[in-house]
Amino acid sequence: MRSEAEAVASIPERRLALSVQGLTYGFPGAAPLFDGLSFDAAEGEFVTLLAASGLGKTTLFRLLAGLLKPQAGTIRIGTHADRKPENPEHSPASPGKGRVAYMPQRDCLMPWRSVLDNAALGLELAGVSRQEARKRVRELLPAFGLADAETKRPYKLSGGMRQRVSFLRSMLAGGDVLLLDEPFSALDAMTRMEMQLWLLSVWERERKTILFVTHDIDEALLLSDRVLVASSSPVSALHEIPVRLRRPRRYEDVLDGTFADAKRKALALLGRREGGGSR
Amino acid sequence: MRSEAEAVASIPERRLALSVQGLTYGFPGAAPLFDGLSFDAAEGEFVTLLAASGLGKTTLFRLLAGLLKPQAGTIRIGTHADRKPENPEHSPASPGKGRVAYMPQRDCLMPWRSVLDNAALGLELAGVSRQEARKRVRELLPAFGLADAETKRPYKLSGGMRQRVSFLRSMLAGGDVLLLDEPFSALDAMTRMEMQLWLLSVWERERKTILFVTHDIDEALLLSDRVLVASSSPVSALHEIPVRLRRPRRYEDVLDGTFADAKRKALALLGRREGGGSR
Amino acid sequence: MRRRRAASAVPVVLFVLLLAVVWQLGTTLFRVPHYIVPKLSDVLVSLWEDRGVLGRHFAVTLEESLLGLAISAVFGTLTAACIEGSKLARRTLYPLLVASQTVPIVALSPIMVMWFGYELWSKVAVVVLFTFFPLAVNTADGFRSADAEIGEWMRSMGASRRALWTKWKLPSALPGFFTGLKLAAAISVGGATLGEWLGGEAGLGMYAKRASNLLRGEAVFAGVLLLSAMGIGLFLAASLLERFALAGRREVRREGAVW
Amino acid sequence: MRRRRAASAVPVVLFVLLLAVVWQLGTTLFRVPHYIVPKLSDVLVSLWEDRGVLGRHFAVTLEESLLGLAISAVFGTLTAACIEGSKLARRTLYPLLVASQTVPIVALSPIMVMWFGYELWSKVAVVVLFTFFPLAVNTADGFRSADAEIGEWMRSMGASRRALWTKWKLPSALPGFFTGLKLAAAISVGGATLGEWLGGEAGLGMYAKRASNLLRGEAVFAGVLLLSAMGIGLFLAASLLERFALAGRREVRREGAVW
Amino acid sequence: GSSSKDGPAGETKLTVLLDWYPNAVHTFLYEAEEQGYFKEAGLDVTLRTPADTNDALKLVAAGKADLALSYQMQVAMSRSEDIPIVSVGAIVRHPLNQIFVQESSGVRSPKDLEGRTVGYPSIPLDQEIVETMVKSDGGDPSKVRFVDVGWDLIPSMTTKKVDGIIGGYINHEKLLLEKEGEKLSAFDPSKYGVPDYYELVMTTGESELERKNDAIKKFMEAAAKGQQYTAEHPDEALKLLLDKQDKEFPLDPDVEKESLNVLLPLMDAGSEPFGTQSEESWTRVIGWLKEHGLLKKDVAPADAFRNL
Ligand SMILES: Nc1ncnc2c1ncn2[C@@H]1O[C@H](COP(=O)(O)OP(=O)(O)OP(=O)(O)O)[C@@H](O)[C@H]1O
Ligand SMILES: Nc1ncnc2c1ncn2[C@@H]1O[C@H](COP(=O)(O)OP(=O)(O)OP(=O)(O)O)[C@@H](O)[C@H]1O
Ligand SMILES: [Mg+2]
Ligand SMILES: [Mg+2]
Repeated sequence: MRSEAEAVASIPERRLALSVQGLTYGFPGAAPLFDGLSFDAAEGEFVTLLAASGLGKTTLFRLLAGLLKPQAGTIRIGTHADRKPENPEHSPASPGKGRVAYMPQRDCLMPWRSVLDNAALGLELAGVSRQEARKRVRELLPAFGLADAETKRPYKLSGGMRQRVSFLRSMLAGGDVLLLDEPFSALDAMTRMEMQLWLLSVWERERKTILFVTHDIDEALLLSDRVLVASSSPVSALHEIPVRLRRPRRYEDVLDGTFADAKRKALALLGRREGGGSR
Repeated sequence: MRSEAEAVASIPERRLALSVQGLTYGFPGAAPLFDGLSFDAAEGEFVTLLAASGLGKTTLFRLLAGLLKPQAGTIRIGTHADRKPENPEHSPASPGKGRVAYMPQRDCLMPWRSVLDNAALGLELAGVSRQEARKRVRELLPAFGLADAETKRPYKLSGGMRQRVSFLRSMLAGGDVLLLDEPFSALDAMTRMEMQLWLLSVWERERKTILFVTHDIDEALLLSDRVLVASSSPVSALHEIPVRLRRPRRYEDVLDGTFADAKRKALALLGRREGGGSR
Repeated sequence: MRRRRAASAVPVVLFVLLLAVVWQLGTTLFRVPHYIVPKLSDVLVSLWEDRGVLGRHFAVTLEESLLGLAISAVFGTLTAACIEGSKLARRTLYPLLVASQTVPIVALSPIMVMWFGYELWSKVAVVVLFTFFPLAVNTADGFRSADAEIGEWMRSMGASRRALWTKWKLPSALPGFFTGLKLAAAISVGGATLGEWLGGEAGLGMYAKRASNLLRGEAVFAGVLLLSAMGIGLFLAASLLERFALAGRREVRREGAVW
Repeated sequence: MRRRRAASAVPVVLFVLLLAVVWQLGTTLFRVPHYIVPKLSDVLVSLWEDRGVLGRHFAVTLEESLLGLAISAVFGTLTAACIEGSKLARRTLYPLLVASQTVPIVALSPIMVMWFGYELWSKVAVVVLFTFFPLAVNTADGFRSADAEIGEWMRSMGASRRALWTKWKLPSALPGFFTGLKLAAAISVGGATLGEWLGGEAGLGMYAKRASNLLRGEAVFAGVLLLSAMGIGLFLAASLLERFALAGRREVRREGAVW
Repeated sequence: GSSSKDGPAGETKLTVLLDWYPNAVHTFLYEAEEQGYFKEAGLDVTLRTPADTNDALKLVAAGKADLALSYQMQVAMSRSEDIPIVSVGAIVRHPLNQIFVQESSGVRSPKDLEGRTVGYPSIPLDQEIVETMVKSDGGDPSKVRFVDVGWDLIPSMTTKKVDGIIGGYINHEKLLLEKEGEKLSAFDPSKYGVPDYYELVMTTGESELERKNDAIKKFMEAAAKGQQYTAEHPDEALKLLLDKQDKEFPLDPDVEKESLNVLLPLMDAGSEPFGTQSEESWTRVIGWLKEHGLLKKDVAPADAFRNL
C-alpha cells in the first residue's frame, strides 16, 4: 500500500505504465474527437475518466487497445521512464500483445459459450490451459454471484450477470494495464459495492494500472487516485482532480469534506461543457 | 399536478392502470423467480422497482409486456377499478395490443436502420405514417443530444447514445403503461439529469403510468411516487417505500431529511436479501 | 416430450399420403402415358420386384454422395477460410469457384474420365463439383457474419491468429456452414446421379437412365423415388447434425416465449 | 477512393492472365490432344470467328437465366416465408423442396416438355428448379436468424403480424437471401444449359452440345467460356446488389479499424 | 483406365468402350467372353459404357482405351477434326437409324414431311440425313421444321410435339414404340439418297493400332467367333446377355429377342469375314459427308479404316 502522498503527487521519477502524447483522432467523415490529447498513468495507479456520453471514452479505450490507429500522436503502454520517449517522432506504437486487458462497454460474450467458458476465455487467451482456466473461474464464480449460472448461455443471463461475466473475463486475462469501460453500470448498489471492493482488493494485491470509465462520480472518487475529466469536444486536455483520500477507502469517506469538494468540482467541470460530442 | 397526499396514499377509489395478482413464474429448469406476487399501479402513477441484479426485474417486465406467460396469477393492464377483477380465476390476460410501451434493458436497435428510423419505429408501430414519424422524431433529436447522429447506424453510436435512441423510440410508441428497464444506466450525470427532467415533463403532461427499473436509489427516490423493493428470491412480496416529496421535484430535494430516510430504508432492504436470484 | 414429437410427424405423414393419392388418381384419371408418369402403384410394384438390384445401386450412390460430401465439407471450409483470411484469395478463388459452377459438366466428361477413371472417383468428383460451392459460399458468409465486437475484444487482448480462428471465427461460421451442408446434402445425390451418367456400371442414376432408355417409366420412377429418399435422408442427417452442433444457440425465441 | 478500387482489380486481372497462360502452356507442353482440351488460342479464334452466332445464343441463355432467377427469387422468398411462418408448411414444404433437388431432371424431361414445350419456358423451368432451392433455404435460414430480441420488443409494443414481417423479419433475412441469390446466380447458367439440352433451338448450351456432336472441341470451349463469363457476371451482379442493399450493415469491421 | 499393361497370365489387357448400355447388339462380345474366345486369344477384355460415343472416340484417340464401338460417319468426321481414329471392323453393316412417323400421321414417304415437324437428338448429322431423304424423295427440305428434342425421342412423338423423329433405331426405339401399341412407318436413309453406311464400327486410335496390332487382330477374330456362335445359338446367346445384365439392370427379354432378330442379318458380312469393310463404302460415305459440309477437311478413305 502506498502512502497518500505517493499515490497522489506526480513525482518526476515515477515509472509510467501508460503515456499518451498529442493524440489526435476522429472517425472518417465526422468531427475529430481528440485533438492533441496528452495524459499518462503511473505504474499501479488507478485513474478514472469522466466525460459526457458520446465524448469519446470508448473510442479512447479502443485506441489504447490498439483497435484504432491514432491519426497523430503516440501511445506507449508498458512500464517505462517518465517523459522520456526515446524517439518522440516515432509512429504510433502498436500496443504490445497481452499488455492491456480491455473490458468493453457492451459485454460481447460469445453466445455459444456457457458462463464458465466465456469467463475462462480471458485466461485461455493468456495461455492458460482450458482445464486450468475453468478451475480458476469456477473458484471465482460464487464471489461474482454467478455460481448457479455456471452452465447458462448468455441469452439466459440478466443484464447485470452478463456484465459481471464480462468483467470477470477481462480481469482474468491479465495485462499490465486494465481498461474498464463502465464495468458496473448495470449493477445494483449492493452488488456494485461488492464488485468495487473485489476490484480494489485485486488492484492492491497485484498493483495493476487501471484506467476506469464510469458515469458515477461517487464511484470515480471512491476508487481512484486521480479523476480525469473531459469537458468539451474535441478533447484536447483532461482536467485533473486528485483524490486525496486515505487508502484503503471506506464507504463512509463519502461524508468526508475532501470528497464533497472533489465531487462539486467534477460536477462543475462536466456541466461546463459546451455541446460536447454529439450534443 | 396532484397534491402530495393524493400521489402517495393508496385511496380505495383510485383507478388502476396495472394490477398483478398472485403472479408465479420461473424459467423451465430453474428456481422460481416469482411466487404469488401481487402489486399494482394506479393510473398516472410513477412506480420504481428496486432489486438486486438477477432477481427478475427484466423477467417481470417481459411478463407484463405479454412476452412470457405467467405460470399462475393474473396480470391486468389498462384502466380498471381497484381490486375488482370480474373473474379472479380467469386465465392470465394477454395484455392488449399497444397498451404497454416497453423499453428493454439491452437496446435492441435495428442494425439496418439509422438513428432517425430506429427512433421512429415506435411511432410507426403505433400507426403513425413514416413521414410524420420521422418529422416528430427529428424535432426531438436535439433534446436527446442526437442531432448530429440522425443518419448514423447503431454500430456508430456510443453506448449512451444507443440507450437514448432506445428510450426515445419507446417513449414515442405511446401506450397506457410505460415499462422502462434501466433507461439511464449508460448516461453520465448531466445527460441523465436532462433525460430525467424530460421524462418527468412528459409524465406530468401526459399522465402516463410508469413502471421504472433502476439500480440508482437516488434516481428512484427522485422520480417516483412509490418505490417497490424486492429483497429475496423468489419474490413473493414487494416492500413499499412511499416517497413523500413535493412535486415538481428538484435536485436539492436530495438533501431533504425524508429523502435520506427513504434512502437508508431502501439500502437496508436491499442489503438484507438472502442470496437472491443467482447469488 | 416424446409423445409430442410423435404427434408432430402426423402432418408430414398425412401430406405424403395426400401426394401419393394425388399421384395415383391423377395418372389414372388423366390417362398419363406410363412412360411419362407411371402410376404410383406400378412404381411400388417395380420397387418391390427389383429390390435386390435397387439395394445394391442404392449403396453405390450413397457411398459416392457421402464421400463427395465429406471432401466438400473439408475443402469447402478451407476455401472459405482462405476467402475470409486473404483479400487476394477472395479476389481470385471466388471467380474460380463461380466459374466451376457454370461449366456444363458433360463438356468436361472426357477430362473427368481421364483424370478419375470410370470407377467411384469420377462420380465423387462430380459430387464435389456440385456440393463444394454452396458449402464454401455459405461458410464464407458465415465467417463474414462473425460478430466483429467479439473479434475486436480478442484482438485487444492480444489473441493469436490461431485463437481468433478457433475461438471466434470458426464457431461463428458454424450456422452458415450448416446451411451449406444442408444444401449440399440435398444436392449431392443429384451430383452422384449425373456422375453415373458420365459413364458407369452401377448406381441409381445409371439404373434410372437405363430404365428410361427402355421406356420403363415405373423403373425410372422407382429409382427416382429412392434417390429422393436418399436426398431427404441426407438432408435430415445434416439437419440433425446442425441441431446437435448448434444446441443452445438459437433457443432465445423458443424457450418460455409465448410465440 | 476510385483509384484504390481500380488498383484492387489488378490481382484479379493478373490471376486471370495467369490461368490463361497456364492453359495455353499446359496444353502445348503436355501435348494435350486438342479434342480433350483445346488450346486457349484456338478457342479464342473460334470465339472471334463465331461471334455473331455466339452473341445471339448468349442473349437467349441470359434471358432464360434471368427469368428463372427472377421467378425463383419471388417464389423462393415466399416459400421461405411460409416455412418461417407456419410449422405445418415447414414440415411439408421442406421435404418437398429437398426432394425436388434430388430428382434427376432428365427423368422428368418428358414431363417438362409436356408441360412447357420446347420453347423458352421449359428452360426457365429447369433454371427455377436449380435456383429455387438455395434461395429458399438461405432465405429461410435468414428469417430464422432474425434477432429475437427485436421481435420481442415489437411484439410487446403490439406490432401487427404485418409489421413484424415487413419491419423485422424481411430486413433480417436480407443477408441470407443475398447469399442464396449469389449461389443461385452462379448456378442459374448451368440450369439454362441443361434445359437447352433437354431440347431447344438456341442458347449457348445447345451451341456447345451441337459443337460437341460435331467434335469441334474449340467451339465447345468457346461456348463454355462464355457460359462461365455469364455465370461470373450474374454472380457479380448479385454481389453488387447485395452490397447496395446491405450498405452500412456489416461495416463495423472495416471502417477505421486497423485489421 | 490405362490398358497397356499385360495381365498376370501374360494376357493382353484390352478396354472396350461400348456405344451404349449393353443390349442385344453386344451379344457377340459377351459370347466371346463367355465361350472363352478372348482367353484363348490371350486377351483380358473389359467392357465399359462411357457417357456418349463422342467421349469414347476421344478416349480411344488419346490412348485411354483400346477399342470403342462407334459410327462410320462419326469416324469420318473425327478424322476431319484431326482426331486420329481408325475403324477396324464393321459391326452393323447397314443403317439402324431411320425416320419414324406414326402411321396415323398420313406421312407415306419422306417428301410428305414438308410442313411437318421432325424431332432430332441435337445431332446435326441427323438433320442432314433427313434433308437428303426429303430431297431425294422429291420434297423441299427447307419446308421441314426441325426440333431438337434432346434425349426424349419417344415422348416427343407420342405426345404429338413432333410428327416424326430421326435418331431412333429400328432395333430399339421402333420396337419399344410398337410394344406401346403405336403403328409406325420407318424410312431407311439408304433408300432415299443417303449412302448405305455401316451403323456400328469398331474403332481404335492410330497409335494404338500400331502398338497393339496383334492383340486387336486377335480381338476381332475372337469377336467374329462370338458373332458366329450368336448367329447359331441366338436363344442361348441372348439368355447369357440377359443373365449378365440382371444384376445391374434387368432387360426386357421380348424386346431384346426381337432386336437380335433384326440385327443378325444386318451384321452378317456374307461370304466375307465378320467385320470386313469395303473401301467403296468409305468413299461413298465420305463423299456424302463432304457434299453436305460436315467435313472440315478432306479425309482419305484408306486412312479411315483397316481390315485386319
Ligand atoms: N465506429 C464508429 N464510426 C463512426 N463514429 C463512431 C464510431 N464509434 C463511435 N463513433 C462516434 O464517436 C463518438 C464517441 O463515441 P464513444 O463511443 O467513444 O463515446 P463514449 O464517450 O464512450 O460515450 P458513452 O458514455 O455514451 O459510451 C460518438 O459521437 C459516436 O457517434
Ligand atoms: N431466457 C431465460 N431463460 C432462462 N433463465 C433466464 C432467462 N432470462 C433470465 N433468466 C434468469 O432469470 C433470472 C432473472 O433474470 P432477469 O433478467 O429478470 O434479472 P434482472 O432482475 O433484470 O437483473 P439485472 O438487474 O441484472 O438486469 C436470472 O437468474 C437469469 O439467469
Ligand atoms: Mg462508451
Ligand atoms: Mg434486467
